[in-house]
Amino acid sequence: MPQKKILTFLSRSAPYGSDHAQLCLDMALASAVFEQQVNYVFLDDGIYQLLKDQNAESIGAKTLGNALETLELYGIETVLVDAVSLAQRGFSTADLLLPAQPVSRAELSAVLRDSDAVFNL
Amino acid sequence: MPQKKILTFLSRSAPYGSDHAQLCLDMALASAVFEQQVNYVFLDDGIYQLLKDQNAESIGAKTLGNALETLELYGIETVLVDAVSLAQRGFSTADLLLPAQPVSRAELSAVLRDSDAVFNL
Amino acid sequence: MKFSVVIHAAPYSAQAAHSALRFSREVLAQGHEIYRLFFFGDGVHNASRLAVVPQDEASLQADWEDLITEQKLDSVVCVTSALRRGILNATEAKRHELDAVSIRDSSEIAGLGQLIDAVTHSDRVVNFG
Amino acid sequence: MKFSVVIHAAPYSAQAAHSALRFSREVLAQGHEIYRLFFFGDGVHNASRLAVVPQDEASLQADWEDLITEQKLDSVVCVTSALRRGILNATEAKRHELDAVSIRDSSEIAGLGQLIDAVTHSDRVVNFG
Amino acid sequence: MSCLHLINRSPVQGALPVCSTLVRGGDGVLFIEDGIYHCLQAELISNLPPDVELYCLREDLLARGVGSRVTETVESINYSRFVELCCEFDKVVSWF
Amino acid sequence: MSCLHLINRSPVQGALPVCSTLVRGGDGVLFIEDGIYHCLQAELISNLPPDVELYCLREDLLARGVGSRVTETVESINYSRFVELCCEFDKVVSWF
Repeated sequence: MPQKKILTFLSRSAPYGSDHAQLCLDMALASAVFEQQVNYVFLDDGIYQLLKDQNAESIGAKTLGNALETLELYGIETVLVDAVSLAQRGFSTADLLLPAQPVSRAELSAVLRDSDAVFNL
Repeated sequence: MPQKKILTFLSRSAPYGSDHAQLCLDMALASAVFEQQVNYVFLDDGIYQLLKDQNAESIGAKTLGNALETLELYGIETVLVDAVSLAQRGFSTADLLLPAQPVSRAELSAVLRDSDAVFNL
Repeated sequence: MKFSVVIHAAPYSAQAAHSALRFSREVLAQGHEIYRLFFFGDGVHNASRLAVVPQDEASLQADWEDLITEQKLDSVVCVTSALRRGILNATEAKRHELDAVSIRDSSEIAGLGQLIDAVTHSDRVVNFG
Repeated sequence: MKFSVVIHAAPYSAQAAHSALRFSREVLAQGHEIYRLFFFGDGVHNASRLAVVPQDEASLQADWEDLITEQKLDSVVCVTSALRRGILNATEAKRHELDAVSIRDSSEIAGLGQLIDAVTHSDRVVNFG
Repeated sequence: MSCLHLINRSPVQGALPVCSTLVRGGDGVLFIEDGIYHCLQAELISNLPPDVELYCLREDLLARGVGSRVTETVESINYSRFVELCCEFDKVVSWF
Repeated sequence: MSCLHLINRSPVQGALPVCSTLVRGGDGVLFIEDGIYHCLQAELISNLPPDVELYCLREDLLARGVGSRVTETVESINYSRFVELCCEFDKVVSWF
């Protein structure tokens, strides 16, 4: 078995409008199941996924906010949110349904540098 | 048979990266075949469709620039290009493969007002 | 009023197809007529009979079929878009020597002329994509 | 070097699938290995056997199949994405009581574990979408 | 003839910058799907002329958890009103 | 570890604004598909650090009729060089 790799997921899409957010989450959860080291980053419109009080029943979809809570359940500890994207959209960490850690672009850049593979959806 | 309608097509996508440009053209040509009055407008990234010297063989596609020449063949006389989109991308009408008429946003707005239906791709 | 609804997006990949279904139901609920549903581009996947969704989710394709059948709607799938995307009826399957039908019975395959006909016969055309 | 290529986009709707094919050919031409092709999301349509293109155009699906067969590549279609999009093999068709097979023989249907396995065994993973 | 403009993409992807230069007094703009994120920040829609009616679809707000965050110049409506608006305006233009 | 960034969307849709804040000296950016339109206007790529190598895919330029319009800071390459670059950089990040 090859060594454990560091996989970083940049989740950059709003929930519901497209299925990118769900697909990105699926990839990350599979990585955790297969015991890779996972960084999950909410970036750009991806930060909309983190807003509280989502309920997608009204649009015939599953509520992504609930599914995101499985990140911790699957042992994914490094959950980051881009501070710039958050501020640009008028939100603060108090608005988020998860205790995602805000990071600067410089910190994110270091995360990318230290990853073995990066997925971007 | 109902009266002839005025249909306006806003072609807003770059060629090749997606099939939106081709789909928009297909709709307009069908409208002409069925004897509707057609306005065809290149807007936003749609102006990239009008650049000369395209040859999509290298990417396994049909050259859209050639297909656009059928607009005239099908009797579509009102072919407009948004002057703002053109200037923003650093092009002038001399760069275009068709004698599309540059129009201002105010003129475009009047075209929309006078249309019975508008398609946007 | 007479509406026609044009669907440009695949189910699940985008929300637009669901919005179109929800909108169409409401149009009919208010007593308006739907002259035609027209599925174009990636929208043709809404007529797939082979798509399978998990048991705890609604099938958008089945919901479309229910609406079309119950309300006797005219539902057309663009032939050019459909063939490229593997959405075939028995006639097209036979013509191309394929042994599978992938479109639901509730929609028919036809050309873009049916879209233009819908535009000329409808008071409102609403696009979802 | 060992590459894996992940394809997120449907053929024709976007150029990305064509870029991925062109890239994969070049990887092999330079003597590198392709550990796995993985088709995800709308990318699963690249494995459709029902898609029909006009006679004067190349079939991207057939081109993928030729490459996979000639070079004996491992080609995997994500099961969750495939079922939702009507891409079925005989096993899945039977399980869901459908009478049609819509996937080409050259690709198999499997879970996301195969993507993670590809990442851990490859020197480079390149995504197209 | 008046026009109801539908915006369904988020602000970073959306067509609102172009759409807002083409709307006219008496037109309406309805934000649906990811388009509703425009309605959380007044500055994103400040380029629209004052005599254009602004709406957003409540189902899409609720799904996204932002029902209480809509800026006051935008009216939140349901699907029933969406259909009524399609009748009140002379045509519907979808910007996707 | 160095990184080759792939940009395949046009400037109005593209991720370059974010990508350009995350690239580091020694990284490369390769523009493909509709991403090549970035390379026609120097100001669109002026935010990238000077020690980042810039490439664009020739096949995609030729298809779009803009082979002679590429700004001089960007090197036009073929698929063969694309694959070589994937080996020279430690990983590839696709921004779509």
